[in-house]
Amino acid sequence: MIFDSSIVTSVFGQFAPIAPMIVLIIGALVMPAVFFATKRRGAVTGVAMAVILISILFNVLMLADGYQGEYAGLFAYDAFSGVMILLFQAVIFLTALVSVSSSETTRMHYGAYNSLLLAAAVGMMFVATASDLITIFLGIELASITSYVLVAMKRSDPRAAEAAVKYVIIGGLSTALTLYGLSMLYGVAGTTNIADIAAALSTQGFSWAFGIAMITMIAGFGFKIAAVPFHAWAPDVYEGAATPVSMFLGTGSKKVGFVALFKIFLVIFVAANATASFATEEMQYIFAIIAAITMTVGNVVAISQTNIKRMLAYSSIAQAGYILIVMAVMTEYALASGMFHMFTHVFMKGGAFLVVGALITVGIGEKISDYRGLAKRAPFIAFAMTVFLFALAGIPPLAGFTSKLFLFSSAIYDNGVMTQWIWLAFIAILNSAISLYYYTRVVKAMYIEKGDTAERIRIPKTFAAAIAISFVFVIVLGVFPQLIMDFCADAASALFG
Amino acid sequence: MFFELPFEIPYLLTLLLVVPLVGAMATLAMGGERQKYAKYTAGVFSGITMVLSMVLLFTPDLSVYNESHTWIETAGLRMSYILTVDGLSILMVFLTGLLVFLSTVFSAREKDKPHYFFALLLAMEVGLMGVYTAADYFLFYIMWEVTLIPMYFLISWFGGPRRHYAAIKFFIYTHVASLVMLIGIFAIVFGAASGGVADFSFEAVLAGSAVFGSTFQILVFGLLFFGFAVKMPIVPFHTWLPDAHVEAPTAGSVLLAGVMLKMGSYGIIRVCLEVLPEGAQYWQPIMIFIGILAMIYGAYACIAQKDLKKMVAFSSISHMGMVMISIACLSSIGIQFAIFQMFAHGLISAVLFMVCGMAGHSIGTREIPLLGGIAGKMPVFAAFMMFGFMASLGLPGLVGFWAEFGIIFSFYDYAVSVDMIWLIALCLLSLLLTAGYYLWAMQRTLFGRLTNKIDLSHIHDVSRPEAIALGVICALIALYGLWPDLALSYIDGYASSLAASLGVI
Amino acid sequence: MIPIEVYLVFAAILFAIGAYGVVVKNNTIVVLMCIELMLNAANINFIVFSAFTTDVLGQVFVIMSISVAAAEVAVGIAILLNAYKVKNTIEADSLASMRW
Amino acid sequence: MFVEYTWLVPLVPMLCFVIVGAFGKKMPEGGGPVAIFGALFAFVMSVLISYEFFTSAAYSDPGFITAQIAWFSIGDFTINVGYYIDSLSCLMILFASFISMLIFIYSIGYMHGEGVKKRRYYAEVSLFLTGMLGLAVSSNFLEMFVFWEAMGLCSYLLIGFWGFTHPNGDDAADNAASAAKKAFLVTRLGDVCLMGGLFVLLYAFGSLDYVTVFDTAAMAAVDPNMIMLASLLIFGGVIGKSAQFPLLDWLPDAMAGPTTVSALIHAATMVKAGVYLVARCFPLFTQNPEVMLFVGLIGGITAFFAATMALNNMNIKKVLAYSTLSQLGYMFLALGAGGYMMALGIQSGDNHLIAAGAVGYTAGCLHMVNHAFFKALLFLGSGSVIHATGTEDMREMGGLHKKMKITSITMLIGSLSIAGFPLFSGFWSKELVLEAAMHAGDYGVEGYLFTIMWVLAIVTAFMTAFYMFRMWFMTFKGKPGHGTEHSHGESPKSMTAPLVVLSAFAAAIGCMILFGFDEYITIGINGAGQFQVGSGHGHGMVGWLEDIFLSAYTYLTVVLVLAAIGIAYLMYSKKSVDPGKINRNGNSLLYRALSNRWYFPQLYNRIGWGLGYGVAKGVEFVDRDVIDGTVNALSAAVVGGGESLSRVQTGNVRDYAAMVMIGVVLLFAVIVALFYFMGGA
Repeated sequence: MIFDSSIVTSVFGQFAPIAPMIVLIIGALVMPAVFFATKRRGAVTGVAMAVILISILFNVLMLADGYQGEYAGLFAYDAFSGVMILLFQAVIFLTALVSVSSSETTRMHYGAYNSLLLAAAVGMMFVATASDLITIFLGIELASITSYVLVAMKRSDPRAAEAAVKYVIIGGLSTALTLYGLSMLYGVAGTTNIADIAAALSTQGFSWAFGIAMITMIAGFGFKIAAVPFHAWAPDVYEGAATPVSMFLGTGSKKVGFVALFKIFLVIFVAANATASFATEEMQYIFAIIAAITMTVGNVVAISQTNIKRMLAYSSIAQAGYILIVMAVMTEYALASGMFHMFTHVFMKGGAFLVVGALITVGIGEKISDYRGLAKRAPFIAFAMTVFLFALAGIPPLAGFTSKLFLFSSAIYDNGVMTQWIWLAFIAILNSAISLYYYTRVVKAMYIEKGDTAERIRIPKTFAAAIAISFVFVIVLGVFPQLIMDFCADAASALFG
Repeated sequence: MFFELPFEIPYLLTLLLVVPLVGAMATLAMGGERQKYAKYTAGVFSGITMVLSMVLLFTPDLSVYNESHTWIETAGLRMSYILTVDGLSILMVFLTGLLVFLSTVFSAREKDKPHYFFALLLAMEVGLMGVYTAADYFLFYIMWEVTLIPMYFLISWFGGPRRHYAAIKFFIYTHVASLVMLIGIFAIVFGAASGGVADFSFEAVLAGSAVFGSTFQILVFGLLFFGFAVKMPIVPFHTWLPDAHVEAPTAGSVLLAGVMLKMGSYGIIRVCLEVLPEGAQYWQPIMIFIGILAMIYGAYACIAQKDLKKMVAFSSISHMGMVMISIACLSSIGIQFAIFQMFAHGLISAVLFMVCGMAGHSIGTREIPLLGGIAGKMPVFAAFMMFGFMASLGLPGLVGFWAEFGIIFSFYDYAVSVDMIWLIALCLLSLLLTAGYYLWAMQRTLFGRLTNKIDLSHIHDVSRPEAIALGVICALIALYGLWPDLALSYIDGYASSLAASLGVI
Repeated sequence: MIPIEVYLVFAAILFAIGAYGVVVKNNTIVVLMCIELMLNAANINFIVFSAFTTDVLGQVFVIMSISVAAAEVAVGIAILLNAYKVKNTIEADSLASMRW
Repeated sequence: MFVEYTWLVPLVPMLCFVIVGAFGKKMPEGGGPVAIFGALFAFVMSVLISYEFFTSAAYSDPGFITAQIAWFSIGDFTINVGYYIDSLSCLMILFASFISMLIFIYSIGYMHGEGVKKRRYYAEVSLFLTGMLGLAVSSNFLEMFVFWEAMGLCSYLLIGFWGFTHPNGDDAADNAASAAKKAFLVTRLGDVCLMGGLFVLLYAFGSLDYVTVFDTAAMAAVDPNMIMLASLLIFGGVIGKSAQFPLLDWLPDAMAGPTTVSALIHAATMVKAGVYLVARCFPLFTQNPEVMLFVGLIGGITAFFAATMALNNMNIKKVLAYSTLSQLGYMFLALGAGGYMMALGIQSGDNHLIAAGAVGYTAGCLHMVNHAFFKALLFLGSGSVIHATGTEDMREMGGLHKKMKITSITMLIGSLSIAGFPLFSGFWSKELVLEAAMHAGDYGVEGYLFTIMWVLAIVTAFMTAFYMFRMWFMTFKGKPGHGTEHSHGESPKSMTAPLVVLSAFAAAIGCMILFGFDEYITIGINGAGQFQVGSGHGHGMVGWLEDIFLSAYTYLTVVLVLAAIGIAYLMYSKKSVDPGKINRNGNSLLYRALSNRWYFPQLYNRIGWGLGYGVAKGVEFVDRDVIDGTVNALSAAVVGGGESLSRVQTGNVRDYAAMVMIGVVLLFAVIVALFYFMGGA
């Protein structure tokens, strides 16, 4: 068959499960050297692209071949990790592609910048493959710490400095929360291997210690997810950081939190449900409540935003709320559709950020009012932006609609039986109705309102390419969701065992 | 069938979607210097579509055009690409093809960004055709939403002074409704799912609908009904309509009133009645009530209007209320004439809105108090306007009358069965009111002393393209009025079978 | 010997103190220190548990988290320095230009 | 061989409508000749059809010829389209087409100055004629209703003919426009009632064909209350169309149209349709005596009221309009009285009574025909006068007799006829009407009401004679008003010729009854137990002469009529009696009530305005401020909520941290609560 993972295994031997990360790590290490040697950002970007593509290649081979393997009891590669790795790779690819021509990214430290990007990606992928609390923690921290620096690395913008401070403080706080939770979990289960933890809990049942562990971890991961009330940093950081970085955070590091949630809680709860050692319904309710609050706050507050980056930040908070439905419903179908929504979200939200970044690069402001008459000045960009925003709002036949349809329907139905979460689906659907309002405001500014100038805009090629890619995916995934959805289904079943 | 085509066109229904889509793109390409060709491109493509839709009318067995391909099959879901045409949809398809073409002809004089304008019209057509031919809830919903966006842009680009407000209102309001409808669709699809597979196709849902309990039916009927009622629109969920109409460009209003509103009643018949008969039984009195409310409320609102177009908009609310009660009778006659009224009102409202549009752009105002004695200045315009108004107030011999006659008769049937014959008086009252506001409007605009409130020097009578478009529709109105069977014969079978499935004849 | 609860409560108190500091302190350096405090509270938990369950992994975890904390603080200080360079203040209250 | 082509009768004028409408511009006289040809063709066709029918076997049994094809189907009910020929419809198409033809010819002269508008005029009158003829030959109610409404439309168009750019200025135009609207709306009010009647019939009989509905067995099978309801609703339609009390207000206003149109509406078409419908529905109505009682009462009251209003009106056309109303009242009185007796007869199986009822029917139909002729004559005459003097106010006329002999004499004949001067047409029919009303008084419980009606009718006869001659004297005798000075003599031939022809008929048509004409316009129950129009055995000349001249009441009316003419002569020709003395120069309460039409218009306006515009204003308010207000309020609430929620985002990192910690605490509280309530673990 075409997809044969034996290449990977033959090259990497026992390290095969983490092969995609290894490639990136190597890239991260050589990056500063390359920049030092060539002093050309293009070269760096080229190398980065090459590395990322190789890693994508490996991952695709393994994923399509259905490869499974584990390393040292710390990492285990399965369909789930494969899909999530693919997602992170997509994010890093787009980010690295556009960073080179963005006017906001650093000039002098470009090599470092790139290696930090790759390192952050590696951290995320660690979380995706981790089978042990330690690796999860390390992965998250790797991703977080690097992204603190990435945020700070914007040239000559006081807002970036401020954003970085906020980010690092709240990040550290949530790290502490996470670590505390992990420690309690360790104490409860007496081991750090997730599978063993699940097994242990499913025998000994619920305990308050576990409750504390869960809450603190929810808070910790909630920071990454930007779930209300742990979201407050997100708008400021997204606004302050360089737009490619904002996109990286909004589409990538947000997902890390979900991966961790799935990895730890889903596994535990499923095991617990299997042995009926304790009822997980209460936990599910907690997640349902958080989800409802998150999506509502995100959407409602987004309405009053005038800065488009902040608006997108709030909208991605809302999206996080949608995805949290998975944790509430906790069915295989829900997980699959949740992962699918993460994927489409990468391209919708990513695309929107890309457009913003491109326009900032050519000197158009971040205010929605700055977008007046854009349709005349850059028809393609305006149209792409419209598609991304409508996709986020869930207008058919775009990707956002299809994934939302899967996701919301999962809250209504689980093979043949109505679930008890219909009310959640109601809230979610009404929310996406509200969201249409502020997305439309941008579209209106671009198409309806008259701009003060009409001269054409030429955006950098890499931006154009990245936008085009996301555009294609948004359309294609909307019409042919199966391309990804099947993988997601496998992944879900892999996680559910 | 009065005349049968000897041949079949393969993939006809797909063509009905593809041709306008291609047309939209081609027209969009007609920017810049090529702008003057935009209308011809649009005309050609919409013309082809119309011809294709007319082919259906002369096809003895519509089932030969059914198309069915599995589309998405994953994680326990199956969406398919299924297109069908039956007695319910055939007239709507024809109407869509006809009105899009004619509104293209009508707006041939469009100067401002014509390529966008016509491209939007064609894009609309894609969605409308899709809604009326789709036989899969996924496809149906997609098409349902697809119609929104072109209309939003039509209003907010080519609309009147308050177009932003109107466009957003239309967009959000109807979108909320569609989302509520979506929940209902989820409910029926998943409720009907069997073997862990939720099949979105109409027939699968219909087959699975046997298991629905009555509480389920009543609740879900409510959801779906709200979704469709907003589109129809039914009092009190109608307020987006007058604003949208007043601001929309003429062609937009024509499609909005002529075809888009029908999506609501179409959905009620297609989804609510076919799938949820018990729910329909339960909701019957409520539907009757709001139907009558809409009829009379709409008619009264018309009397109070100052803007000609707004009056017409309210009149369509009143007429759709008629469709409502007719559907609510749940009888063979009721459904038959509900569909017929959808068709009839589609034709008539097209004339009315075209006339209002002309009043807007060739006289310069639609404000009734500013007009008067126009008939002397613009005899042809006056003739068309009078024809439209007469048709709309149900003058016998024109298509509107038969629809109203059948509807009220079916309602009389219902009224007798619940023995409240006096209810019929309300319908007759609304007929009287209808005549009242139309005649009063004509007296104040066409007749009486020639107005001196506006500058009449520049006004010109109907232009050729406008005359052609109007003439064709008026001819059809008269034709179907003299020979209603031309349309009724399509509906008959469907209506009686549906009524049978509802358990009432 | 001392029961495990004592250690846990101690760690919890430490954690609470840290959290309190994070919320009330205006000087962001101090805030970073408070965060360290919280992290160490967690570390204590780990050690205690591993000691009581004679499982070595907990201590491994502590090693890891200490190094991570170090890195985090390093980065944090750098960022604060940067902030001081750009806005010449590191007071939380005055670093509030972006809001709403 | 002609009857099969009955459908040509309405179709040809229809074609004329299309042709004139399309190409009238290029035709001489705006297509007038085409319209005339249409009417002529219709008339010839009618003559042939009638001849064939009366000579056919079908005339004696079953008394009608009908043929139908399926039109379309409402559910299981099939609606047919076809023709139905019996003596009644023959009668209608004959005089309708004939008189319309004369009116069209007259129009050539009268409308000569109208220029491009003539096309519209001739097209619309052709359509009008189509409506009437089609109505007369229709084979079922729905088909009839179509033509019925078509006439409503035409009346609207023609009354509003001068609805814009009026020769007499803007006020006249506004006036015409509102009159047209009023006419259509008021008749529409009747029409929706009629429509309701059709629903009842269709539901009860499963068909609307005359043959099915009027079948005695079928009617017997249906719940009589339903039949009563249907009959009353149908008569509601008639009240609207024939402007009977209380919907009599639109007809006088309708004078705003050209005089020829008034002639058409009053003599040949429109208002006659109502009479035709009652006559047509006789079998149905006679199922309940109450219905017929109602018809009779409405007729009698209308006759009286309308006549009073005509007494002091100064507008020549208005006088004629009121006279039409009151004459129509006579017809309905006759039909009602006859039907009442017939209904009682059917109930009690008393053939005598049925025969007596038939007289009423005959009276009604005969009066309809007579009225058609003399009213056409009078209107055309008044038209000729207006044409000459350029005014409608009789005070500005006078002494026209010398200037326009033909007009004056023909109108004199008309007036004599309508006044019921002995041996003129009106005399015979009016006597029959009175006789029928008087007879009806002797039967049944409510019979005495008919006696009252009879008294009213006699008084009406007196008033009729008075106001008709008041009109004639004021116009043609006395000293010339200044309208007369400016008048340019006699009207052209195309106008006077029809007058002459009509005057001949107006004088003579009535006596046809003495020569067995009544046989064709009587109704009875034939051997098969079915109702049958015509082919009854007529009274014969002797019978009628005895009937009329041996009753004292005849002489009473004759005396009254002569007295009335005398008074009118003294007042308005010889001027020896001053009407001003009686009405205190127009200040007496009665006078003002009369000139204000007993305040009917004001009443209607108040009601209509209140129920229409008043409610509408309320609805508008609810719509904009309540319903739409709610919608906007909702969206405003969401937006405002966003605004206020975003204030939580203070920008201070300490607050963020606080939010995090509070979140943790809250989560803890929530989970505790959840476990407490749901009793988990």
